[in-house]
Parts: sequence; C-alpha cells; structure tokens
Amino acid sequence: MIRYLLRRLGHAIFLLFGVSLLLFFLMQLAPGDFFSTARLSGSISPASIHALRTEYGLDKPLPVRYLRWLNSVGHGDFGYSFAYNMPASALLLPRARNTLLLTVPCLLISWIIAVPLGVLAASRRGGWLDRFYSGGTSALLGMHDLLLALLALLLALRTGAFPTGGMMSLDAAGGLWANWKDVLWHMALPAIVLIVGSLAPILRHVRSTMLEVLDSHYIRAAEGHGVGRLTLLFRHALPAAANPLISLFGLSMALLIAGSMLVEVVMSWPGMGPMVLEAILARDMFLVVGAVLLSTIFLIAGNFIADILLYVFDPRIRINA
Amino acid sequence: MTSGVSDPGSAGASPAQAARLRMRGVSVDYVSANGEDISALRDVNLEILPQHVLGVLGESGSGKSSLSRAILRLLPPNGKIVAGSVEYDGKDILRLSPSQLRELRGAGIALISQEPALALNPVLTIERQIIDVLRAHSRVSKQEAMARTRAMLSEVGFPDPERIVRAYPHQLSGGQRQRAAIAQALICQPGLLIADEPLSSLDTITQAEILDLLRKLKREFNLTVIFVTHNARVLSSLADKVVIMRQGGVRATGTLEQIGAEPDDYVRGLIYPEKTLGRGISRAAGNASSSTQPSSAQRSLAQPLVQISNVSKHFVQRRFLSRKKFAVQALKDVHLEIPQGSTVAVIGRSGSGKTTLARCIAGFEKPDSGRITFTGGGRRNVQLIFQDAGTALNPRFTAEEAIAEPLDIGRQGTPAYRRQRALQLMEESGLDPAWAGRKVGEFSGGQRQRLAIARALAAEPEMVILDESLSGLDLPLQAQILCLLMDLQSHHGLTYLHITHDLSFLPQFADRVVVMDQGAIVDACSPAALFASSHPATRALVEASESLHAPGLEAVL
Amino acid sequence: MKPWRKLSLVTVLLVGIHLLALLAGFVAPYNYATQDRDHPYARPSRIHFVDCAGKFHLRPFIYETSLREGTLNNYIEDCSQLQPIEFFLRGEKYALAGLVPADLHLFGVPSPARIYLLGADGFGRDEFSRVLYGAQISLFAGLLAAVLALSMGLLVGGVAGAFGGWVDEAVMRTAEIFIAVPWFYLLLGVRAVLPLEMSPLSAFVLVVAVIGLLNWGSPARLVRGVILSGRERNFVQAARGFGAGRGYLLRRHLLPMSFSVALTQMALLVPRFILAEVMLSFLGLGIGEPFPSWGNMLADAQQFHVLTAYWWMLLPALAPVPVFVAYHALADRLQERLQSAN
Amino acid sequence: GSQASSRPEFLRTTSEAGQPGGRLIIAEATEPKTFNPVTVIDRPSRDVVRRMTGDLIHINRETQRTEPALAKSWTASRDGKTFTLRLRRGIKFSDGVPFDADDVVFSFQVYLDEKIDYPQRSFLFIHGKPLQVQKLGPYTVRFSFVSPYAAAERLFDSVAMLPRHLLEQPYKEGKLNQAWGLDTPPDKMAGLGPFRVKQVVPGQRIVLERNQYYWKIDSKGQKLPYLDELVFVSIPSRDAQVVRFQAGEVQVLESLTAENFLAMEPEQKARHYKLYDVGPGLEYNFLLFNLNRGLESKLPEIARKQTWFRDVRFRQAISYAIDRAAIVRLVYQGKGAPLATLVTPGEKLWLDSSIPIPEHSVAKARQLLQSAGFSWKADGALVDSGGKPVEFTILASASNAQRAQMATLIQQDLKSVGISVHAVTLEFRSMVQRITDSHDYEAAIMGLAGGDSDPNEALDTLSSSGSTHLWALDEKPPLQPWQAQVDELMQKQLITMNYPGRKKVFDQVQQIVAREQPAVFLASPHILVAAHEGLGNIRPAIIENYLLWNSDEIFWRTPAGKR
Ligand SMILES: Nc1ncnc2c1ncn2[C@@H]1O[C@H](COP(=O)(O)OP(=O)(O)OP(=O)(O)O)[C@@H](O)[C@H]1O
Ligand SMILES: Nc1ncnc2c1ncn2[C@@H]1O[C@H](COP(=O)(O)OP(=O)(O)OP(=O)(O)O)[C@@H](O)[C@H]1O
Ligand SMILES: [Mg+2]
Ligand SMILES: [Mg+2]
Repeated sequence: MIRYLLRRLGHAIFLLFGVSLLLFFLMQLAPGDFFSTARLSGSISPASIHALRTEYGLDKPLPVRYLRWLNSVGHGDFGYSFAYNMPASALLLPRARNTLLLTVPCLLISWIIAVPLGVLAASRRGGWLDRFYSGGTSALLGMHDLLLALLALLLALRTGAFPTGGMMSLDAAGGLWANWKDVLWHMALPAIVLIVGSLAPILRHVRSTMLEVLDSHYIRAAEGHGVGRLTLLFRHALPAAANPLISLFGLSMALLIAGSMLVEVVMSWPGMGPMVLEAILARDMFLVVGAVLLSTIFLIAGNFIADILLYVFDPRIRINA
Repeated sequence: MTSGVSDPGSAGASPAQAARLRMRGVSVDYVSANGEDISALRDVNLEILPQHVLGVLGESGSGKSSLSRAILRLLPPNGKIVAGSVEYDGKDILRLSPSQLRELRGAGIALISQEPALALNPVLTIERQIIDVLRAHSRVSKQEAMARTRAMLSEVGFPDPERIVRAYPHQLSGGQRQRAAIAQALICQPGLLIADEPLSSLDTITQAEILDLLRKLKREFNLTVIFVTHNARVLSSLADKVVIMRQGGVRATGTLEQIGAEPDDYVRGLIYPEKTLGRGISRAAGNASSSTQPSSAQRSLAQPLVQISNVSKHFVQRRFLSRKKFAVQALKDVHLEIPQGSTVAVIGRSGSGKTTLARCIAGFEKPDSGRITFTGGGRRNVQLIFQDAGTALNPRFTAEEAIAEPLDIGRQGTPAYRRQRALQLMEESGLDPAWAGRKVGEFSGGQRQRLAIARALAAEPEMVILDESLSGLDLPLQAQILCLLMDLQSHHGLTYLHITHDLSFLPQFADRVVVMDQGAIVDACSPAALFASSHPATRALVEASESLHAPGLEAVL
Repeated sequence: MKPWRKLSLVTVLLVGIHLLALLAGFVAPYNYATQDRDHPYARPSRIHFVDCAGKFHLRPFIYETSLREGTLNNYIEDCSQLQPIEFFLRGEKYALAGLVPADLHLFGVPSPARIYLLGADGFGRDEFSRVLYGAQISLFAGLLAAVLALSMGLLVGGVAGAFGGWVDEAVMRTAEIFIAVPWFYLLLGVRAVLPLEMSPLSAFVLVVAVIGLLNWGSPARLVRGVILSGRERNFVQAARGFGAGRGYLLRRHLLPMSFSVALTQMALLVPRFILAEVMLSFLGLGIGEPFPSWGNMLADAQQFHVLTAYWWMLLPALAPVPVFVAYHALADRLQERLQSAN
Repeated sequence: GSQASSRPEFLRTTSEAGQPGGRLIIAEATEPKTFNPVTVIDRPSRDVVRRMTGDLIHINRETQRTEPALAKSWTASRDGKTFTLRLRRGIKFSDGVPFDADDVVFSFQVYLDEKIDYPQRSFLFIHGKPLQVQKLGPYTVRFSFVSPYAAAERLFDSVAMLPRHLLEQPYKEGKLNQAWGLDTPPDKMAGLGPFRVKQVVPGQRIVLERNQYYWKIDSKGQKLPYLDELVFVSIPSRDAQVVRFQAGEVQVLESLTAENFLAMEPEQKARHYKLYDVGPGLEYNFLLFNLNRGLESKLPEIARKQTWFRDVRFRQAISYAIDRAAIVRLVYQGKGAPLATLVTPGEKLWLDSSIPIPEHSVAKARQLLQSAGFSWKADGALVDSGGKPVEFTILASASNAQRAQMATLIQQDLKSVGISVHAVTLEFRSMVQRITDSHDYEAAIMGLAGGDSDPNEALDTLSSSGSTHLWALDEKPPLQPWQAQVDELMQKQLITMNYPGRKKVFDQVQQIVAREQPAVFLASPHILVAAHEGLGNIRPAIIENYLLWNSDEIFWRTPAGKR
C-alpha cells in the first residue's frame, strides 16, 4: 500500500510538471502576450513596452522562462503576475479559499441529492418520477450555467430575498456566527445554480448504471429473499452500480476549482473565477499556470480517491499495486 | 392427466390436512429476445402438504426452475405466469401486494436458486448478504444477526465461518457458494423451502449433511420442502412424494415406488440410471474396443500428457485496510500425472482445491510454486469447463455465438462452417439446434452447462477439464454426454480431467481416481479399488455416497 | 414493456427534428442573414383570425407593425396593413439541404412585409429562421464533437482497462493531463494559423472537431473503470482460455459492457458541446457572423437587457431543450433494448 | 519639507455645498490591481489611484479647460518654453506630512527615470527631450521645455504628486515598480487625493476613507470631501453590475451599454436612480484597411488587395456604402454619433463642425468604384480592373459586442455594392497581434479613445510615426503627400500657443482626414452613466472619470440615502 501511495505521489509530481510545461508551450501558441495591447492605450510608447517585456523576461526563450518559473516555484511564489505586480500564489490562495468555500459544499450536496434521486428513478423505471426526471435533466442540460446564474440574479433582484452577488455584506460586523450567516446567505444563489447545473450528469449516470444492475440475477435473488426495498436499492444494488459513479466523482473533484468560474463571474463571487478569466484573456500567464496547477492537484486527488474507492467497492478489481 | 389431489397412499399426510402450497393450472411463458415465445410450464397442478418433502424430478429443461421461480413470482423480466393460481396457506400468491409478497419471500417461502454463482451479489460479503435477509424479516440486533449467521453457516458445513462471512462470492469455491446460498435461504426458518438442485456442486459428505439438516428442520420447525433434483436416490430417502416433469408439464406424481412401478421409459430412465447409463457406457466401450485405440489398460501406461509436480497455491483474502487477513492453502504440493488419452477423475470435499488445481492446469492461476509441464513442452490446447457454466457464458451472446466463440477466436473455417459446427455440437449435447438464436441467459441451468461443454469441444482440445460439468444434468443426459466424450476419446485420444462428486458411475468412465483433501492429493487408485480404499478421506466420501442410497431402492431393481 | 415500439416512436421524433434542420431553407420563411433594419428586436408577430373591424377571416393573418412614436424597438400593429399568411409561396432563394436551389417556402407573408414567429434579433433577422439554420450547424457540430470524444474515450479507456498495469497508469495519467490542461490557448493558436478567408463554417467545424478530440479524458476514465472490473468476469477469462487476444476481448466482451456508460456519456456530451460554443464565441472561436448557431443565439439571449426587455429572444435559445429530450429518450430506449437482450 | 507657519491655502470650490457623511459604493468591472501611481495602467486601478492622488494642474472635466490644483497659480514665459508653478502652502499628504517643492521634483525625477515603468513617460518628452524640473523655492517649481509646448498645462493633469518621504527609499533601492501593491499596509501609503486606502479585501472590495488633510473646501467653507468612504466592489459581469445597481447594492455605474441603459430606464423612479446620457464621448470606432508596407513577399494575397485599399476612391466608396445611421441606431440604440473623422462631437473645443458626415449613398459609392476602374459581374459581384472579385475579411474583437455588430452591418452594407465581406471575430489579443505585429489582416474594426479632449491625443494616431497609426505602422517617411502634411500640421499645433490658431491648424487636419479617409471613421458611443438619485453634485463628463472626477464634491442629499 505504502509503495502504491508513493508511486502515485511520483506520478502526481510528474503530472504537475507535464501540465505546466505543456501549458507554457500552449501559451506560446496563442498569439499576443500581456503587453501586446499596451500600445493601443496610446500614451505608452513602444520603447517602454519593450522595456517591460524585457523586465518580465517575456523576450527570453521558452525553456529559460520555464526554468525561471520553476525557480520561483521553489521560492513558494508560483511566478509573478504582470497585472498585479505580485507573486501569483499570494493572489491565488485567498481566492482559491473562497472558491472552495462555495464549490465543496455544492459538490457534496449535488451528489447527496442526485444519487438517491437517480436510484429511485431507476427503480421506478418508466414511472412518473422517471419521466419527470428524464425531461428535467434534458432541460437542464439544455441551459447554460450563465443563463441559470443570470436568471437567479434577476430573481434576487425582483424578490429582494437574496443578495445579488458578492460574498459578504459591506458591514458584516458582528460575531463569527453572524458573519457565517451572512456568507451562507450570499452563498445561497450561486450554490443553487451550481448544484442545479451539476445534477443532471450525475443523475443520468446513476440511473443508467442502476438500471443495468437492477435486472441482474443477484438482485432478483435478493428480492426473492424478501430483502427490503430500500436495502435492496441502496445496500445491494448501489454498491454494484458504484463503479462508473466513483470514476465520475473523482472527475467532478477536478471541477472544484474551475467548474464554478462562470457562476462566480456572474454572481461576482470573489473566487478564482473572475481573476483567472481575466488573466486568461490578458495572458497574465503565471496566474493562469498557477490556477491550472491548483485544479490539476484537485484532479489528481480526485482520481486517486476514485481509484482507491474503486478497489474498495469493486472486489472484482484486483489491486495491482 | 395430472393428478392434483394428494393420494391417500402417501406417507404421513392425512387427507384432512390442508395443503401448504397448491398450484392450479399454472403456465409460464418466456419471450425470447429474438421474439419467439417459449412455454416453460403448461397447466401445472401441484399440491404439497405441510411438513412434506415434494421431490421434483425431470430432465434438463423440463421446467423445474421455472416452477420454482413461478411460485415466488421471481421469473426474469421476459418471463410471465400466463395462467393459473398459486396458493400458499390458502392465499393466492399471484394476488399479493408487493409488501405482502416481500414478507412472504424469505420468511414464508425461501428459494435456493440453482446457480448460486449468479444468485450471490459479487460486491457484498457473504455475511452482509445473509444478515440483510435475516434483518429484512425479523427485528434482531446486529450482534445477534452476526451470531445467527455464523451458526447457520456452521450448520451447512463450515466448521469455522469466520473467513466465509468476510469472503466475497468470487473468493469461495463452488460448493462453498452453494452452501452460503443454502444458509441464506434457511436463515429465516421459512415455512416452505424451494431447493432448486441444492446439492449439485456438493461432495457426497456435505450432501448427506445438508439432507440431515433438512430432515432436522422438517422435524423441528415443520419445514416443508420442494426438492428439485436429478438424483432419484436422494429422493428415495427424503421425499414423501415425487413429481416427474417433462416439457413443462407434470408427467406423473406419487411416491417413488408408485412412479417407479409405472411402465414409462422416460420416468424409469430418470429413476433407474443404472440401466440407461449401463447401456450408454457399454455402447461407448464397444466403439472403443472396436476402434484401434489402445484399451484402457494400456492407456494408463501411456506417456503423461501433463505432469504436475509439487504445485502449491494459496490465496490471501483480506478486506481493504483491515488487519484481519486469511491465507487459504488451496493446493499443498500436489503431484499428478495425467496420461495421454486417459480420464482422471478428481473427487474430494468441497473446498479441497479441485477447481484451483484445474485452473492451474488450464493456466488461469499461477501456482506459487511447483511446475506444470506438458509433454512436448509449451502449452497444449487444454480446455477448462468452468464449474459455474452460468457465469462462464457472456449473457450478451446467443447460444450459437457462445459455442462458436473458440472458432471465431481461432478464425477457423468460414462463418458458415462455424455455424454448422456449432449447431452440430448443440445437437450432440442434446440441445435443440432451433435454439441457436437464443441468448445464453434464456437457457436452463443444465442447458447452459451443455452449452459450456459444447463450446469447450468446439475448441477441439487435446485435454478437457470438466469441473462438475454434468452436475446439472439428468441421468440420461449425463449418459449421453459421457458417451459423447468417450467417443471423442476413443477416436481422437482426448484426455479428461473430470472433477465430480458423483461416485456412482466412476467405474464406467474413469481410468483413475484421485482424492483431494484440504489442497492435497491424499489418495489415488483405480475406480474399482476406490470403494475398497482404506484412506479415511476416501472412505468418508464413499460411505457418504452409499448413505445417499435409500435402502428400499435396490429392492425395486 | 415493448422497447421496440418506444424506440420507433422516439426515432420518428428525432428523424423529424433532423429533417426540420435539413430542410431549414424550406421551412424557414427567410434567410438567416437578411436584415430588416426597421424592425430590430421585433416581437413575435401576432397571428390573427379576427381583424380590427372584428371581421373573421378563415386564413390567418398578421398586421404589419411600425415603430411607436418616441420609442425604440417598441412596435404597434397597423390595422391598415393586413397581411394574410400564405403557404408554399415563393420567396428568398435557398439551397435545399445545401444542394437543390429553390425558392419555395412552407409559409410566409407577401413581401416586403415580414412575419416573425419568434420575433427578430437586434438586426431584425427572423429568429425562427435562424433557429432552423442554427440547428443544422449546432446539431452537426455537437454530434461530431461528441462522437469524436466518445470514440477516443472508448478506445483509450478500453485499452487502459484491458491491459491494466503500467499501460493503465500511463494512459490514465495522460488522460489527466488532457483533462487538466485548459485548451483554449491551443484553440486560439489553431484559430491563429487558420487562414482568415477560410469560411466561418469550416473554421468553426474544425475548432469543434479539435475540442472533441481533446475531450476524451473523462469518457476514457469511466470506460476504463468498468472494464477494469469486467475483465475479471468468468466469461472473459473463459474467452482468454480460448486464446482470445486483447482486441477480441475488447470488441466482443469488454466494450459492450461499458456500453451503457458510453451511451450516457453520449447523452451528456452532445449538449455539452453544443453549449460549449457559448464560451467559444466569447473567445472569438464561435461561428462567425452572420451564421446562426444555437450556441451564439444562446449567448445573445443570456443578457440582462434581453431577459428584461426582449424576453422572447429567449425562446430560440431554448430550442435545444426539446432536442436533448429526444436524444436522451433515444439513449434510454437503446439501453432498455440492450438490457432486455441480456 | 519646511513647516508652513501661515494657514493652509485651501482651494475653495464653487459648486453646490453639500453635507458630509455617507458611503458611496462603486462598481468596477475588474478588481483594481495596484495602488502604485507610477506604474498603474489598467482603468480600475487608475480609478482608485486618482481618488488617492493629486495633480498640480487639473483639467476641469466639465469645461474641458485647465484649472489650478496643487499649483495655486502658474505663469508661462513669453516664449512658452518655461512654466513657473506656485504651490499651495500648508498642504499635507494624507498621512499628515507636509507637501512642498521637493516632492514635486522627486515625483518628476521618478517619472522621467528610464528604469521606472511609467507608462505616460512619452508625454514628458517634447521632440525627444525631457522637460526640465527646477526648484526655485520651497513652494515654487519651474518646468522648462526645449521648445514651446501648447498643451503644456494639460500635461500636468493626473500626474500624481508622490510622497517623497515614503517612496524615496524604495526608489533608491530600485523597488519602486513593485511598491504599493494591494498587499501594502494602508499606513505605508499616502497621497494628496480626497481619499486614502482603508481596507483591501482580495477579490471583493477596496475601501477608501476620507482624507482629513485634503486641500479643498466648499463654498460654505466645509472641508471636502463630503463622503466618509468610497467602496470599489469588483463585479466582472456588466449585467451583474446593472442588477446589483438596481438592487441598490451599488450606487454609481460609470459605464453602461445602450441596451442596458434602455432596459434600466423604466425603473428609474421605482428604484431611485437616475440615468445620464452625457452625449458622445472621446471613443471613436473606425474601419481600417491594412496599408502597411512591405507585405509583398510575406503576404502576397494581402498585398494584392492593398492596391484597392490604397486607392482613396475605394476607401471613400466604402465610406459612402456604410450606413452610419444604422450603426448608431442598431448598435448604439441611438445613443451614439456618426463620425466623419476621429474627432468626436464630444470634443466641443476642437471639432470642425463644418465637415459633413458622409451620407449613406450606394449610388455615390458605385460611381466612385467605377471611376476607380472597378466593375460588376452579371450576378452583381464587384471585380477589380484585373477581373478579380473584390472580397476581404474584416476583423473585430469578440470581446466588444458593438464592434462585432458593426462588422455584421458593414458586411450587409457592402453586399449592396457587390463586395463580399467575411466578418471574423477574434479574441482581442489575437486580433491586436495581427494588426500591430504580423500585419496579417485585410481590414479591421477598432476603437480608440483619448484620455483628454486635446489635439495631442490624435498625435499618436494621425502622425505617420505614431504608435497607434494602426493602418500603417512605422510609416516613415510618409507615403502620400497628404500624410506628410498631416504630420507637419500636427507638429505645428503642438507649438501654436493660442487656442484659435491651434484650432485652425487642427481643423485643417480634420479636413484632410475627412477627405483622404486613411481609415473609415464610423461612430462614437455616448457616455452613459447611472447614479443613485439621492446623490448631489453628480455632474457626469465625457473625460475619465465620467462620474468620479469630482468625487470630492459628491454628497448624499437625503440622510436616508446614507447607509
Ligand atoms: N429466461 C428465459 N428466457 C427464455 N427461456 C427460458 C428462460 N429460462 C428458461 N427458459 C426455457 O424454459 C424451459 C424451462 O427452463 P427451466 O430452467 O425451468 O428448466 P429446468 O427444468 O430448470 O432445467 P435444468 O434442470 O437444466 O435447470 C427451458 O427450455 C429453457 O430453455
Ligand atoms: N480468489 C480466492 N480468494 C480466496 N480464497 C479462494 C479463492 N479461490 C478459492 N479460494 C479458496 O480456496 C479453496 C479451494 O477452492 P476450490 O474452488 O479449489 O475448491 P473446490 O475443490 O473446487 O471446491 P468445490 O468442490 O466446492 O468447488 C477454498 O477454500 C476456497 O474458499
Ligand atoms: Mg433448473
Ligand atoms: Mg470447484
């Protein structure tokens, strides 16, 4: 087991290198760099633009830049943001915290909602619940997160029941609990949008795999022993159907960082979303690299957990570690 | 034509007594995926009194399992009870609400399904699966449930259940699985037990134990049993009444003696195997001697096809991240020579390592130590016929695809040829070629076993390992298959390793018998000498086998 | 349950949808590009049977609209301008199914009047027509990308699962890289090398195809998981016993096992890729003007001023929903069939 | 600095006197990125920094004329080469440290330093020579140029005076570029603006608080600013900005799209806000053709098409074919102005109103094309003298909906003269890269906006060597005579000291541009802003910052408005 963990750790590190290197290369591909629009703001002379480029080492060849970056990683600040004149890590971490504050609960909640719902739908195959849910998911998949978010905003505006964005009220004075309530209150809408947006895929997978398991011999046999309905569904069928769901769960962890980007932008949630989106368009490359690495870490963690769970839930898979 | 009413002659039952289960004109149809309708049961009338054991005897495919499933309304989605009524203690099962049905199942009527390998959930431990049944019907604390589970397991012949409870089905031997399934069915002390060939992959000793257990339960908890089997002998000592089935209908009912008396070849064929088998085998033997093949005597001297020298294999069974781990010594350095063109029978208690040995020879498992060498080096074409035919066939395949698979893989001949070969093999193994288009899931247990045999033969192997491959077949069929195998042997010098529990016909087809116990080969002798062997393990098996005979039966012969 | 019948019903629905898309030129009263600069943001035309005088007409008709005094984009019906709705009338030229030149339209009103079933966009282009033409592009693009992603996923995931061991590790790590790296920079790069005069259509299809090829990661992982467990099944081992190679195992035993997962993935990927264009057009990678696509129509619709002032522009944006419903129904039926087969 | 014994010389404003107190919440599209007045580039940061800093001479956004700020008064030498500024006495930085000539000298030393990334440095160079700064006394500074400089006064606008006592240290250590980041503790920063940093919440908001040392008082003698706090919240999405504004969570919006403006109108009363249409701003959008030289080898296809683009008649024809009215109506919902040149109607002082807006006339267009040797095929497609069909692509930025829409309209317009146009929207940087670096494009729609209403702002765009002379970058020596003339005139206006004279020169420039159409100038959007109705002294202007320029005078009328 220890050896297995170590090996996975090795892979993870290799992966991070791979991703960052690839990213550097890709950013090379995309036309323009951070300063390429500077000259349009008239006042800035080409000369000073050139000066800036050299100062930030943008004129250096790719390998040199990558090494420089690695070096800065060594010093704990993942490169340097051109726009902010600050170490990327110092910018990313606080925002990452806010993002996770929003996405982690959403991830859990959406699974907690979707799995039972999917199981029930599968067990009532063809029933009204099943139909309703089928139509529902299709409809949800037909709508874009942006649209949902915007609708939510308008709702907030019309009803006045929710804040129309942000994470805390301006004067969130008061005790810890008061602050928490305030944050939760602000979280409500973006959370709903995120959850609603992420339900459909989980539901669909749960349902389809459950359907497969539900008409297998052993489930019928268990039925034949009069095992209770819920026990049958959740204790017998679900574990047998878990396999793809587990993989899916692992993957969905990768979205903890990146998945809420658009919603954050529309709901002005002070997470990584707005900053990263801006950085992407502005070619503030180290910020982007940092963000991507962060989400890569979550992806790795997710897949790792998924693999472990696979082995736990599916004894048919031989642990090849 | 069927006599629904229980006749006064039958032992123990007074006519006044109300029937525990009464089936009236039950018919079951299946719709095959390719659209054809299959009628599995036709207008079956049955009646069974409390505390009685009803033996159900019938050729493979005659509708026994359909009957069992129909009683509990457990037919597969494509199956349907098209007519009739099933009354249990007076209430019509077919009219029960889902919740009532759930209460009835397991607690009232319990079913031991024919193929435990399919009936057990592959991702749950045995304990979990038994406990859930128990707790579904009775309020018991977790501890008590665990205790009772272990108790029940030791009842069905697990001296120390600790490993078994923690094991997943795929970590058990065929017989162990079957016993687990039995335990699962008995855990709630049902009023009526439907046992669909519950002994098919159990050694004679365990068979005897299980039968004793049933008798005990019958006495103490006045259990009523519907006992589906091929083995008339078992019934002779157990059943109060016997039903003979054929092609979905009831052919005859009554006590074994009564039926045995009737002048009906089909029935007699089922009941008095010695005749049929005797005939069959002698025919085969005839061919053998007529052909130029060396006689069995010389055969035993022939050079070995495969040499197994001190092979050991152990399995480690542990739950993820749990300290508790069990090491199972499935094979303790095993020596065995299998002569070219001979038939070696392997017998031994359930869990003694027969299948493991087979899997090692066939190359599905790597021995921890020891060597398995084939003469002429390299691997020869060895075909293992899996113990659980049901799991060894891809449910997505049709019978024809399944049988032709080895040919497809080997890209042998034209598609037309493969098809024709597949059909021929079905024919030879007693399957109607008209069923070639059916999915393998749509066959009966025994039919699936034959599919597996046919598939193995299609590969045109040099050696075939049969792992209880005849256990699901009625005696005439067993005879037919054995003849087929022996023909092949005599013409193409096939070699057989035949794992079986049924000692009665060993002499007819085996050249040698090896006895396994706890992973080791403890005894090896000629079939004839088997019954005289002095080794305790062997003796135990032999005596148990004889104890299965009812005293009365020979008299009838 | 008779999966066969349900299946056929759904397929009828789907065929209908795709026919609509294919025959967009005929069904749509106008070309997707024709602007009516006097009617930006026109409301959906009201279809009347009774005219202002209260007289009943058998043939449905609309009134031409004109700008209400002192307002922008706010129109009133002009009772003097009654325009009967005609069927099978000649109008703008188009190429039926992209091949046959024709000018016959299913319905319309005598020009210069225009009928807007779903209203008009900011250039006074008929949204209804644009939805139909958009379907051509989006459905094709969505399906293309999904098929590419899925087949890649099946292949790679299958191989990883079937081989297991280090192959599995390697493939999965690569998959992770593909999932982790944001590809828009590559896309920007791709767009940069594409010649500008390349038709927006083909440029777009190309970009979408690239996206499809890049998104095999998740399907691959799902498939691989299923296969990892599947390859231990007895019948797979048996097949191995017959000397089956990995290719055979994958083809006949393993991939079929992952079919339902794949199906579900398909059901999810098509919508995802169709909607992905919202972001693409945001990055300037969407299909260029004046071509309509569900993606950019949705992008247009999800704006504050549309949702508040021109709500009807949301209708075309919701066009995908029924289509997805149909697709998913199809997926469900297929799966049912699959299982009833086992 | 030397201690000012006499009482401080505050500036007394004339605008309506308000009441102190309250907080103003402002929406920023992206979060401000630095407090460093030297290196600040992006708009949101500028918005914040300008509230924190003061300049010597200020341009009144309303009158568009210069007025005293930290410099109480100034005199120009007769030859217009030297300016002597007299600083206010007794003024203090927001941390209470007095301000004097040394700070001014220090500031300009910094701005002129090559090693410092000061974006506007080029402004401080006249004919390549830096302006000289000289301390005459504790409160007098002299600036001298190599040659007379017309816009000299304006040059001081928004050039922040830096606190020497805080920044000299980092400057010496060469750390000035990194100084005053978002993570700098507030008490380490100080300025001469009405507000000072109070709190920074990453990603959420920046809070400025009232600077009690501010150097302005109102007509009633109250100390400015009125507001206790300015809060800049970052709201990335424009739509979200509008929603939150309507919900009252934000109280001023400095930039609105016409669509949102219209959508917001109905609810003005109900939700207690006011919308302001300030009229055309300084932004001008134009269709430029690739007139760069030396593409023959690299991009032969484009080079071939350049023979059309170079022909003034072709450009004029395009200009006639384009329906500017439609652009204003459909793209700007009527809230815009058609353009003949790059000078927008917003520049009241400089626009040559005699120049007509090119009308939309397909006839004229065809006429011109014909005269230029173009002809039409049977199917109406335009072909050049070589019989090659006339078609080209127009680039537009995907992130600017308006320009993309213009492209769509133009595409349609040019059909009517038989030109088939591909409208290609590209991600902004990809597009800019093509225009400024690779020159791999045929035509594009761009928009530029001067920071001030002054001919100098056009310098970079019109003079052949200008950095935003986008259609033909680094075009020196000038290709056509008229370009040479423009260059000359632009230099002339630079040194013409009196307004009428300068205007005349610039009028000539405009006439040439209108005639030659180096690029086809399309339209200029109105400046649209919104503010809570309870706010006083809201006097939006067309020069940045439209609303906040007089943030020191803005106040809450109704105590109810305070929150
Ligand atoms: N799921 C099914 N679909 C279609 N046909 C089936 C199905 N199950 C069984 N059959 C057919 O119904 C008939 C009876 O099957 P059944 O399993 O009851 O036979 P059986 O008596 O149990 O045979 P065996 O002794 O081999 O188990 C057989 O011909 C079989 O082919
Ligand atoms: N994968 C496994 N993991 C752990 N234990 C196993 C595994 N496979 C087999 N065993 C154990 O090894 C022993 C031998 O199994 P095997 O299947 O060879 O018995 P068998 O002789 O075939 O019994 P039966 O007659 O019941 O089939 C049994 O105790 C079984 O529980
Ligand atoms: Mg059976
Ligand atoms: Mg076995």
